[in-house]
Amino acid sequence: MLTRVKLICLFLSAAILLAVPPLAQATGEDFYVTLFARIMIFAIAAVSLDLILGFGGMISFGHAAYLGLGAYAVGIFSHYGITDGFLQFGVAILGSAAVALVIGAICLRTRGIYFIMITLALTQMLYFLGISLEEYGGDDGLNTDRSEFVTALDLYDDVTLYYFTFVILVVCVFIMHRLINSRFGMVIRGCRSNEDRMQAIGFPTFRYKLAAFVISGAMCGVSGALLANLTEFVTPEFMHWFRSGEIMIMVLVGGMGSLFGPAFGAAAYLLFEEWVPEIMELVVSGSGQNWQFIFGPLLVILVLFAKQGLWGLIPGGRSNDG
Amino acid sequence: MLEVRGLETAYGQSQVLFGMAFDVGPGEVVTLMGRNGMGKTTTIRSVMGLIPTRAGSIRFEDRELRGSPSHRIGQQGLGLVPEGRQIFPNLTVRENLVATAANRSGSADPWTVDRVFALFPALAERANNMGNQLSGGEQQMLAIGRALTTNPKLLILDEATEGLAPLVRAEIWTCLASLKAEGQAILVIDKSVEALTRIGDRHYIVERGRVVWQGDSRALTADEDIQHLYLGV
Amino acid sequence: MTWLLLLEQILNGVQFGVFLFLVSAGLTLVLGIMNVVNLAHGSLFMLGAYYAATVFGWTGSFLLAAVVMVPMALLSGIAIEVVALRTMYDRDHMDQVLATFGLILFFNESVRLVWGAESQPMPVPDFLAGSVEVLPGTPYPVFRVAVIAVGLLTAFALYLLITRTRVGMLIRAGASNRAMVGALGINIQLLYTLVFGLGAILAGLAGMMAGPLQSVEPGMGEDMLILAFVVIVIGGIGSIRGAMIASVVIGIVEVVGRSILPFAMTGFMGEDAAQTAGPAVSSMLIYVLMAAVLFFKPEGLFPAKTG
Amino acid sequence: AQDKEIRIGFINTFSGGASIYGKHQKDGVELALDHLGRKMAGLDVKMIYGDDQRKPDVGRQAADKMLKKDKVHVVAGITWSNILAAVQRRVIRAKKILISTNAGWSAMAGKNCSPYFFSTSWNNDQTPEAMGHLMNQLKLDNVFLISANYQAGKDMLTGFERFYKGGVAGRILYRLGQRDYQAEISQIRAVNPSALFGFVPGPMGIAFMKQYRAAGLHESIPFYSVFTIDYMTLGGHGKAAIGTYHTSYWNNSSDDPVNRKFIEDFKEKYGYHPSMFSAQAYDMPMLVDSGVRAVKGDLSDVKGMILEMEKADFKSTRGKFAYNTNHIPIQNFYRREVRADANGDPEIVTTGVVFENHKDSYYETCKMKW
Amino acid sequence: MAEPILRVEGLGKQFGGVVATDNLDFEVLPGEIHAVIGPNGAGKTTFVAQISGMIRPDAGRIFFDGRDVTQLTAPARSHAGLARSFQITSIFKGFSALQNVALAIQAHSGHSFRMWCPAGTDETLVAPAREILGRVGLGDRAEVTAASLAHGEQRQLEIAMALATRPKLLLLDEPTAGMGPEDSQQMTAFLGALKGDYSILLIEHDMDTVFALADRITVLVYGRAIATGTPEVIRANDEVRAAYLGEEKALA
Ligand SMILES: Nc1ncnc2c1ncn2[C@@H]1O[C@H](COP(=O)(O)OP(=O)(O)OP(=O)(O)O)[C@@H](O)[C@H]1O
Ligand SMILES: Nc1ncnc2c1ncn2[C@@H]1O[C@H](COP(=O)(O)OP(=O)(O)OP(=O)(O)O)[C@@H](O)[C@H]1O
Ligand SMILES: [Mg+2]
Ligand SMILES: [Mg+2]
Repeated sequence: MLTRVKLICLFLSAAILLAVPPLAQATGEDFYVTLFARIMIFAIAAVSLDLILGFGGMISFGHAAYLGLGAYAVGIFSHYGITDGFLQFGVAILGSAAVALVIGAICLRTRGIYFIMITLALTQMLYFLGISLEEYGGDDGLNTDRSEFVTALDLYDDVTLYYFTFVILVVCVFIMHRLINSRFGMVIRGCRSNEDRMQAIGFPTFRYKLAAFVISGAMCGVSGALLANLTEFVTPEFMHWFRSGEIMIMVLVGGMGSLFGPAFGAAAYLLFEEWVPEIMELVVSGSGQNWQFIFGPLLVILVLFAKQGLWGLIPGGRSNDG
Repeated sequence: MLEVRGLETAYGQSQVLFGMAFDVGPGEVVTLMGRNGMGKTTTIRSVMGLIPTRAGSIRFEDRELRGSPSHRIGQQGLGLVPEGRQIFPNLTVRENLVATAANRSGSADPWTVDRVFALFPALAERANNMGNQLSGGEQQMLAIGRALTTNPKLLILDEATEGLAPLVRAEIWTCLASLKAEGQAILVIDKSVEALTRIGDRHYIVERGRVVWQGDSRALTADEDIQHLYLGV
Repeated sequence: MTWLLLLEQILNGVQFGVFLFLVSAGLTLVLGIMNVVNLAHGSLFMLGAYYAATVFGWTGSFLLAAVVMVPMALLSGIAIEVVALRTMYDRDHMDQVLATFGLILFFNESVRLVWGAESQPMPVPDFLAGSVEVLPGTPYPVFRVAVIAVGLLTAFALYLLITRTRVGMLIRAGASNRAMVGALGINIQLLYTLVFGLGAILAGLAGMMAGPLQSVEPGMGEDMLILAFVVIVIGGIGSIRGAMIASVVIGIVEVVGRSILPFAMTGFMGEDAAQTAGPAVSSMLIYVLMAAVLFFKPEGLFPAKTG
Repeated sequence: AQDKEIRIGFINTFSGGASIYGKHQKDGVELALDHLGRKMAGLDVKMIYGDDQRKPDVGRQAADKMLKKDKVHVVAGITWSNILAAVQRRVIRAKKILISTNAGWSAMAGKNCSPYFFSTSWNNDQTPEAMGHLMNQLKLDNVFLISANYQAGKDMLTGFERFYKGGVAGRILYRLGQRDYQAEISQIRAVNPSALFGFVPGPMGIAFMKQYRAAGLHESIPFYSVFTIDYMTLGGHGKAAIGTYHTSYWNNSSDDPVNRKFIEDFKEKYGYHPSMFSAQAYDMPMLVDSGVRAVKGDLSDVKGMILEMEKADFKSTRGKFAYNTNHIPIQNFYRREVRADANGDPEIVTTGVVFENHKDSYYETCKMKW
Repeated sequence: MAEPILRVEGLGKQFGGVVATDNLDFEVLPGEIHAVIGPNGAGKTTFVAQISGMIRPDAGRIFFDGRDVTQLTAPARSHAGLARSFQITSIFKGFSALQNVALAIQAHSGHSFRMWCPAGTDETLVAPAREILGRVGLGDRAEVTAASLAHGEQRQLEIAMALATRPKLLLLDEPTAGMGPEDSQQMTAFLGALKGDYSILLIEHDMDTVFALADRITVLVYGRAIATGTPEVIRANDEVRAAYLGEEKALA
């Protein structure tokens, strides 16, 4: 269960997220609204990945696929002038789920490195598919309009979009919380620990793993749809394998197999990307562009020494605090 | 030749060994007995440098081993047959025996693959099967053979007869006896008190990570209630 | 297209395949046998190319470049192993993926800092320039022939090392149970460091052979990396033989598919449609192949006999 | 409140594999600022550089930041069409000036054109159009076409064929990022065309040229390229490039003093020969400067600036040129070839004009609306 | 005579050249403990693996509780009432002893697509789990993570998990492997207590346990059953002595 320190961190960060828009506008820095919206969107992606990665032990190197699918669901509709949010998000979720179902059905026959590679491969296929879709701009991508749910909810207002994202993030985390502690969650974690034994005591593991895979994909689809709304633009880039890698990094940096870790990981990664170059610029001007020179080794160190990720560094409590 | 003093080991927070101490002399067969979970295996793993120890000393032929990496310890001539076999699943039986073979005791006619096959014909039949294709017992034989082909000065067996058919068990005990006859020093852990008393020179009874009784076979067989108290026989 | 051309394309496929093997050889060793998912393999490929290109640039001698590249690659490999991977062997693949992902970023930037972002000059060495006539009327670049030779040689040597030598056995043993190998008196740590170094040399070698035909630039390893993984996975992790066969199969599928698909597809769709759809499909071809193989043989074509 | 400084955001690829594009352009910009004394109509110039990592959404993020955080007056830079596509909307909606120093996305010349958008480079089709025209002049027939299988790649072929009148021996679209071209080369040899036209940019181009030469085709089938050979890639090409032809808007050999000064000072400052990318980028601050001076530093008068900038009344490395109604340059295109200089190293020499005052072919479809 | 709960007909399994199971006929009667003994490599574990559905037989059919289960998957057989313990301990190392057992119970209380209610506090799982742990003598170790249980305790956990699936037939592969005399005796007593409630197929090398528990014994050699009968009969059988027991045990 969560220790006090962790709880405090949790409430603090929630408070911060809530306070960002007013603060930003007060200080005229409303760019941070977009930045933190972006953070929360990737947090959703990371949380969804953690379900199969951290809890299910399925190392999917292709999670960017669902980010892209979700985004294209929004993009393609608005390409045809359909901006109804319920429709777009509905299709984003169902579409990602459907694709996840197919990909999962193929990949889950394999294990270990084979699984890593085949998820990667299938995602690359989607990537190239995206590039060759001339109708939807191919590699130039597609400019999109933001979704329209109800007139009250005007996503063109960045702050509204921000809180909209915030709510969805909270919902996703809560869902995840129920999920991993439920019977279903126990099965998933059991499969990670010892799948043969799971079968021996009577679990048809395949269908449970597949279900987890689909849920995770669908949730990531949502974050994709949100991303399309934020950037008002979709591109095959969303599905590039490097992107999958980044989401994995977020999960690991935050803490695999922990409920809140991945969200923190997303924040850490994106803020790093945002601020470290600036700091470097201050130190040596022109050096900002080499931020990866710092980030790479940092990542290695983190993997080496902070096995539980940042969330695990916060004192007390096992990381597996689902 | 092996001299362990005040050994303390812990897994994370939970300490398991509290001042473990025992000796093995040249050509001697010494046994560690005790109920499940008393720290026998942990002792062995500490001696082999497979887990970090907190305190104490492990001297082998007057060289301090404690703290040195396990391959050094192995090279000194300690040959381990670990609990739970731990043979190499992805090597063939023959490769399992060849890979780490050496003549550490510098003996005149060292253990070779063929001698091992002679000892365990079952293995000879499986010479080209992968390790993980062996039955539990075959794996156990392989583990013993593997330790023998390093021609150790001190052979350490942890539950070496676990899961073996009575016949094979008997074979192994006779084999150990003959090794003893050749002057091989042996440290044995086993559940069969009766067999241990037959071949062991001296015995240590381990209880909660320390030695609570030691003596020779006669003393042990004589002392019914010790056996009852600590070994539940 | 004519049969002769088709034949030539198949030859091209084989050549590309052998090159792919060269690229994945080091990875087979590190991933397949030492069981480490080393994404930084691509970076070692890149470093090899840079070392060679630099020395080649200074001295104008390709052989000298090779002579210098080998120890440099070895050192780089050892450095990576000692600093980053040494403690990773018993960790799950996830950690390895991410740590080495970090290494990719690091090396790309380092190369940029040292050599700059421009692509480095590295022409075909004169003694390997020109072409030989392999098929009637089709001259074939000597350098590509050289690539084939080097590739086959590597394959053979590696096969012997792993399957026939004690070192090979110990490497495989260590992959399954390091602690035990150590307890039996083998300095597995040192052994692994050296093996990783060997992997680095192979990667570097591939990079050096790629230099004269490609652009020596930061990040040149990434595309190669994915291909290398595909090769190993299709071939069956840990199987040299599998890697070799998979490479050639992929090479042929990739090259031949690329060259005939557009024609083939003009059959049932318009010229223009085929012109764009063809390449699109062929760019997915090897991934389709991989998915298909793993679907029917989840352990790859030649699963190493670890049961 | 009048701004005491003008803030220019410059988005480009500064990290990762393609960062070379960012470097060459940034260096061009910085040199221009030096030449301007780092002031425009008395206002200090503040440059804000943003890295797009070659990812559209990251570029978009950078633009957002410049608009909202840094409150820039001008957003400039951008190498890739897809990043321009991602960025343009936001900037234009914010009624800020957007200047592409490279990306030649056709939509910006046509249906997406906007008064706020300027290009100091060209429209994607223009350079290959010039090449098509050149091949007509050279009476080349039966030419083989090769290009990359993505949007810009297809634009290139469209542009080429818009002007090229001869027969097409065959065409290949290769995969973006492809590294091995032996298959394509075999195919080309089999067809045995009179010449090869290709759009094979950056590292792909270097690989292709090396392999093309290794196969010995460079003698029998001359290679006419666009965006493949330039001072940015020349080092990588090495001798393999010698004897090839390409078209470009930039007459690097011109004796125009502005051009000379640019090249000399650039070499002086950075120690390498500027590329066309540097030249394009060099023009950006000059263009802005013309606008700022026109409004006497009153940056709130965006419209005033734009109206002035439309006159293209500034010292460009390409000499005098005009802006078309869609703010794409109407400019000359030159034939350039790679020769061996005194000590056998490759150098690029301009050997003639292909087009005078060439218009892009989208401006009719452009409906400017403020 | 009662209808056997498990009946195996002409079962056969080869690994490459190795004949692990050779045209084997075998049956377990309701409530009986039927021990299978035999030299190492005789094919006992393989036999169990085939009954529990982990290995597909090459030939033969398996009837359980009256129906043909030859084609069923391992999970399906578990639901049919077959439970197995592993010779080489196989448990969820990261989970607590309690969670291990609770999971096994969960496997047999309906489908597990319940994604909302926490399982950890679900009394319908936890209560019986505690009860079973108590029965195998791990009551006080419930919260300990399985990895840090001693070998012997892990063996007990194995059994606990098997029991938790409420089986009709227990397949026990060397339950006392690696246990000290005391624990073995406890385990023996415990298995004795199960007699009647469960039918048990017991694989064991510890003859004291076997002779103490078994109603019938089948001796497996090279995958073939060379003898089946009551302990007395088996003791007396020369072939068995030669192949397996050796002298002193038999006389004992
Ligand atoms: N990996 C581990 N982590 C934590 N505790 C452990 C671990 N391994 C063993 N222990 C604990 O250490 C104590 C001693 O274990 P050990 O295996 O040494 O006993 P043992 O005498 O060998 O028992 P057995 O006769 O069953 O082999 C046990 O109480 C066990 O719970
Ligand atoms: N996967 C496999 N591949 C090849 N051979 C195998 C495989 N599994 C088992 N064998 C062989 O089948 C035979 C029977 O093995 P099994 O494990 O059933 O024996 P066992 O009776 O359980 O022996 P023990 O009492 O030692 O556990 C052995 O000779 C073993 O080598
Ligand atoms: Mg033990
Ligand atoms: Mg067995």
